[in-house]
Amino acid sequence: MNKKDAGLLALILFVGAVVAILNPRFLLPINISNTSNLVGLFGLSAIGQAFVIITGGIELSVGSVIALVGVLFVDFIAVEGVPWPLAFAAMLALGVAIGTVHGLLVTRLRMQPFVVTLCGLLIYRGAARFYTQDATAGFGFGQNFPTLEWLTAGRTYGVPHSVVALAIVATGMWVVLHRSVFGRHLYAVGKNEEAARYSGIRTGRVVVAAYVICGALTAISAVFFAMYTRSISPASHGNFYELYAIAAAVLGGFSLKGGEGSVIGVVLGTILLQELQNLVNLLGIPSSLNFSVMGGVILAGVLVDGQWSRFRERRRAVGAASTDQPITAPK
Amino acid sequence: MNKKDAGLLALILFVGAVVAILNPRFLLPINISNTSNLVGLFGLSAIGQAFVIITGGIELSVGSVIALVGVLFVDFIAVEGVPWPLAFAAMLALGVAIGTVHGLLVTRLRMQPFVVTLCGLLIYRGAARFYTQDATAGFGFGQNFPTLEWLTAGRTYGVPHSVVALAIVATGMWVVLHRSVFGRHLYAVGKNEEAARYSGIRTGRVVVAAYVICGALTAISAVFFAMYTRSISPASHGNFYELYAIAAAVLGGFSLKGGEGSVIGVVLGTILLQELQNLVNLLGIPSSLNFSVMGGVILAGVLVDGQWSRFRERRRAVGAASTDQPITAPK
Amino acid sequence: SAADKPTLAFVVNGASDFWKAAEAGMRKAQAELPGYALELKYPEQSSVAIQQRLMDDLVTAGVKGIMVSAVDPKTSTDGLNKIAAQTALFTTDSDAPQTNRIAYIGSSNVDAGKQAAEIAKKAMPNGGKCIGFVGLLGADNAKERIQGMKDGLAGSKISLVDVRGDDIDQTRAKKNVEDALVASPDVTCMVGFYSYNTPRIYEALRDAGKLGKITVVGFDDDPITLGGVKEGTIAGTVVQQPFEWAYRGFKLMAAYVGGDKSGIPANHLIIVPTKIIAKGDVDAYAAALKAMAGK
Amino acid sequence: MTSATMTHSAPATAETAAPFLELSGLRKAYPGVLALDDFSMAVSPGEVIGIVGENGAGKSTLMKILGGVIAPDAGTIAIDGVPRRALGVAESIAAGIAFVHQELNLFDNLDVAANVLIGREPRRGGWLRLVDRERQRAIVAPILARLGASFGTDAPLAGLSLAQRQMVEIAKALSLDARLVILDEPTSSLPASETDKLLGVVAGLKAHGVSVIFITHRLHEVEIVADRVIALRDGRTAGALRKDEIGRDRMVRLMVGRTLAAPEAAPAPAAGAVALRARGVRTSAHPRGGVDLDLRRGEILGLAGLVGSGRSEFARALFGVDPMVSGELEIDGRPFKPRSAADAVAAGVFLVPEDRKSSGVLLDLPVAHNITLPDLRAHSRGFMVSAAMERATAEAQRRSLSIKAPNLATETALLSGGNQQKVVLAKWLAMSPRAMILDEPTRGIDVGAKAEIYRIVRALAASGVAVLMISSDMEEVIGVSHRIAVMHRGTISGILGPEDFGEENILLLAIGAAAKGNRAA
Ligand SMILES: Nc1ncnc2c1ncn2[C@@H]1O[C@H](COP(=O)(O)OP(=O)(O)OP(=O)(O)O)[C@@H](O)[C@H]1O
Ligand SMILES: Nc1ncnc2c1ncn2[C@@H]1O[C@H](COP(=O)(O)OP(=O)(O)OP(=O)(O)O)[C@@H](O)[C@H]1O
Ligand SMILES: [Mg+2]
Ligand SMILES: [Mg+2]
Repeated sequence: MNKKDAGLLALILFVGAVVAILNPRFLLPINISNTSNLVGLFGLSAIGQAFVIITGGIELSVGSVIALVGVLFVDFIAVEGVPWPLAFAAMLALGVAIGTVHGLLVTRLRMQPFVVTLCGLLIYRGAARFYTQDATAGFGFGQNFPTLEWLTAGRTYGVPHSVVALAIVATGMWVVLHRSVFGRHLYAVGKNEEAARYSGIRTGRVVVAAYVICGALTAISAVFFAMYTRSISPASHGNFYELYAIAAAVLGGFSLKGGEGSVIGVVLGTILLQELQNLVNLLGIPSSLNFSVMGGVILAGVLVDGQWSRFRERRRAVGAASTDQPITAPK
Repeated sequence: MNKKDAGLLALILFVGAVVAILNPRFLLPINISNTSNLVGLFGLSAIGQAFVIITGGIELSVGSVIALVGVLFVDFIAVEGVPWPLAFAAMLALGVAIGTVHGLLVTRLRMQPFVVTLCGLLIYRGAARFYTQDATAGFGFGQNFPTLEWLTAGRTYGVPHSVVALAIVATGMWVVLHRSVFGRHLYAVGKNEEAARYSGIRTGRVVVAAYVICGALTAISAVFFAMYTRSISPASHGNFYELYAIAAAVLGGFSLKGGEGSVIGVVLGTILLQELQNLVNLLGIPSSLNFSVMGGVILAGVLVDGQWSRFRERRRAVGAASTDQPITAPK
Repeated sequence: SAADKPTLAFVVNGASDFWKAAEAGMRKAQAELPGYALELKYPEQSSVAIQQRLMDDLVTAGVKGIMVSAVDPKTSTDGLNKIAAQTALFTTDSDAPQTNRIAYIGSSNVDAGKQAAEIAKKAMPNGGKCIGFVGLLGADNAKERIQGMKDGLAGSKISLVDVRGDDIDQTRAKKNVEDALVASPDVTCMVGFYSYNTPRIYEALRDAGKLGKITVVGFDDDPITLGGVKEGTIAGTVVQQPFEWAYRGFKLMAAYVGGDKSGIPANHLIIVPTKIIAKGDVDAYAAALKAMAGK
Repeated sequence: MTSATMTHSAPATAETAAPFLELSGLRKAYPGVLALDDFSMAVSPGEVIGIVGENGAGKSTLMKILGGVIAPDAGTIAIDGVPRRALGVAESIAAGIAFVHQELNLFDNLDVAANVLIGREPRRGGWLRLVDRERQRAIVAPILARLGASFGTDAPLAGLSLAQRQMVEIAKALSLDARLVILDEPTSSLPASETDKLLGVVAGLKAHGVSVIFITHRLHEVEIVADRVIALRDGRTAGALRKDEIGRDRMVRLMVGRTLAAPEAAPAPAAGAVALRARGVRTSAHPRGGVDLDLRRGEILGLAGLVGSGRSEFARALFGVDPMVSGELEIDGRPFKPRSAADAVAAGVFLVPEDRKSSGVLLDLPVAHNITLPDLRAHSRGFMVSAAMERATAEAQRRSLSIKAPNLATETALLSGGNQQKVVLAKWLAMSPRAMILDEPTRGIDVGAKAEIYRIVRALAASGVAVLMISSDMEEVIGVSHRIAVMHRGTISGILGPEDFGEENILLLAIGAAAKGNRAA
């Protein structure tokens, strides 16, 4: 855990302590369990987003994909009678396909990620709405899928399974990003695509892979969201979720220019965002202020972080002036 | 008008021709007048957005500012009884203030425009909702402001005054962007901020000015929107309008990396987007597909444009090979 | 202090003026229930997930009773049951009969649709062609109102040919009306299914000089709608009574939490009927609204 | 030049005129380095001062202070006797200081005239502050003519070559009516012919009474134009030379603190087998050309030519990063069709690119990460990178190339240019190259580091690797190569054996004429 992550963790604990003092019910196991459930749901898509952001890209279609996968998945299992493992596999395939298309448009046809995924945002939202003719997709009364429900929305000793899923995915992705060859390549591509290419890295593939990971994780989180809400109104489900994911990544120390950020950071960012939403509800702050609180905290967090880094850098500059630079001494 | 703009104009005319053949009522003066009214409304904010995009920035808070200015303006004149010219001046000042803050955060504190304006999106939306306690701001029955209404929502010989406003603003901004010293500095800063600084351009001021222009134009368009809908529900008013503005700019040939684009392009982009919305209604396409049509056309437009540029570039390279560099003989 | 009193919450389905009358009802109930803290909660977005988490948080905060206008009651059975297991749960606005809710208090959207049909039939005895406007085509309340209206129009010479959605974007709501005037010149009647649709119809018709030439049927009691009805340019509007829902709902909850279950009918339904407001009813209705708001 | 300049610079000679600019006690620290320390200097009108020094000696830092881009930590800058702490860009321009930066400061999206006058546009329209395009043309056209530029004022910058862009940058400095023109490595991307033109411009400026500060690593240029030379070492003045004292050896001694042996003659090439064979290789820059070339094992083949002759494009095509329009390649007799750099790397063909900062190294990665980047799979167990294996490789390379870095985790950006270039070499030497292409391997690198790079390249060839070395530095091509191929308009116009090495021969071939005594063309 680097210093940035530690600072974020400290902030989370501090906010938590303040809220707990104001309203001790904040610490009730059920509240922590409920909030962590949402951390699990949003965290899955935020990690996907993080991979794209590291390449210097952005994925704006997350919310729409969550809506599209949601209606399709619920419709498949509740109406069409497709066995859920099959439906889940199909959703995963859809997520991978969407990621692949985005990745290829960005790398092969050199389109800007913002543009590609903005179009995706519009197209998938429209597709989801068209598919159900704007009707809500949901389960009928008494329609149950015990295994699926236990897996996605169940809890074990109060721990929501979405959190278990997030823990597994985060661990896996931590290894991939921070320890594997692919992760090293991702950072290299994000920092300087051209230099990475000149080092023999197939940068196109690396970028496509990042979008594919994002697509797959988004599809998984979409299934979890669908089983949590059990009802998908295609016009509004998932609206702005991409912004939550991006905000979590930014809070977690990612730069939108690429090449920076850690898995721990984005998970902590998600936790902080959900903690804020929780505190608005628990402290009786008017919910109309919810957005403002979130925006204010992100702004303050990024501001403090940026100023702190600049301060440290300046201090390092002053301190270093006394020691000398090793120079190329001739032999 | 450059080649890109001409291509876009051709596309607009082509789509118009197809729609007119399918439903001749498309060409009714009242339809053209209605659609151009929306072009006026959205065009005002799109031009503002364009100035920010040229600097390599982005302004995501447009929709929220439109909501905030909308509720304040309507509340001021309809409830508080502030004379409308005063209220309008206050709104303009608010827009300028928001732009200044964004610009300073970006230039002085070196925050990323995406982050600053994402926080703005959240904060202003919350502020608008808090101000009215989530109630809709609107006029009472029979509450009239004849001059204001004539200026903002009136029509002269069927030409909506929002179009007149757009024409005036677009002409002014065309001069500013394409003929003035400031415009040239904007392009320079957008292309290469560091080099611009080395050339003695006060890049910070230029960037702040771009955000201020965006804030002011957004406030103006917000007043026009408010007088068009005459009712502002703070939770939903203006949602996603920033994306329409960005989409118009992208369609109009802007690069989100900065330094590229023209006022004519962004106006044409706005026209195309509104034409698409109009055709969805006129051709009886399910309104759920609205978004998909928009996304599909933007994607196709940007794709064709990009591939066409690359093709031309390759051809130019081949053509240029015949002429050689001037060289001088060695001594 | 407020924190020591038992809390009752009224959770709505999204931010809308419609619920301002419910706030007034809450204030009236509060005056009569000094022993309780009453709250009206708006989710920040009209989405099942966000409403669900709002209720989870309220339960955590220890509310004694919740009355909810569920965003999507049909498919939220489990979520609502989870809440019902932890606190006294009532539904309002749109019912969730399969859940363990204690009672429903509200009106019937299907009946409201039928009343709209009545207005139309009365205004257009020779028949006509209607086009409707709504925020979210897929939402239950929209579907029920549309269905009710179609049922009510069955057998008459009036038809509802199309309903256009606008995603609760007022700009598009108004433009949809303008486009409909262009696309279907033969339309003789327009229906605004959501509270803001009728004022947008009114304004677009006014701008086009068609006010009074096209029959307008409205829902709810936006001031512009009421003004139009009084003026005679809107044939009539169907109003619900959220004030009553909140007022009677809070009283009912307080009684129930206090151990008095006599107010719960056997069928668990307390229907507060919708009303047709025609030209002659406006003044009285507006006065009643004012009185309820306590202003 | 207009009258403004003439009044500033009364016809005085450099020796007698009073200095108009005096620097004293300048100091500037960066993280980890003291870039400039107690530096003092005076500049008189009409004086040409050469500044030399190793990479990182502080030359660019000094110039940035004069240009007003950075502020010194201590010291004063006196202009016309008025002392100041620091200058802003605008003040610097107002004081008549014009600046040609080492990194080009141009705008792709504007035309030539706009670039020349950026920040100083002629205005009309009062408060509207519109650009007066007519006057802009009228100002820029004569300057372009004076430089002998082949492009007009309205040409879009995007269509200009690197050399042409450098001319635009120089035009910019001239347009300032400057009293002092600072040229920071203006020739680093110019070929000999263009360099001569530039040196002519410098002489012209001097004749007009304008002072010039000329920074370069090409020492012979200083010998030609400078009235006085100041050598920098580690941010301090290491010494100054008067016109009659200026000479290569003395400058080098001041710069590095000792004399350097002239590059030794290349050892005889081993008659190795052909490692890389190119036939009719055409690139999009020169679709009518076609390169035929045989690169043998163990030899260093120099590739000379004018700017834009297509050498870099050829190199990039070999490396798979630029598409080949047509042609065939063979490696060790087997066909080779690289479609990406990864293909070339897999085949053992490596490139040290022209532009180190943008494509050679990842500046903010640690040195060790840069070295193992192309071959991470060989440093991993399963798909996990092994830190131990990585450290071992990086350490070995650091030792064998004597890379000067505090440690292997240091950010590469903090290294000097020469050491960064060694890191680029190290990443390829850690794998086993068959053919190594070096594109301007010593561009912007000081003499000391150059000598080390030559040593590394020679050792590489001696180990049997085929080396193709593109260079615009005549001394370097002649001093290091076993054979020299010369390129002209995308074709090889001749290949010279050691007997025919000579600047004149190379230049004749470079402009498309036949070389004297040329055997191998
Ligand atoms: N912005 C910066 N941040 C940190 N260190 C810097 C910065 N700019 C320069 N330096 C360091 O300051 C020292 C002097 O650099 P400078 O660019 O002045 O050298 P130079 O003599 O121009 O070298 P070269 O011949 O390579 O151009 C070097 O060690 C360099 O790494
Ligand atoms: N930065 C640049 N911008 C535009 N065109 C360029 C640039 N650099 C090179 N070119 C063009 O590309 C073509 C091939 O240049 P290339 O770099 O291969 O030549 P070169 O012989 O290697 O010269 P150099 O000494 O610059 O490396 C030429 O037509 C040249 O004008
Ligand atoms: Mg330098
Ligand atoms: Mg080259």
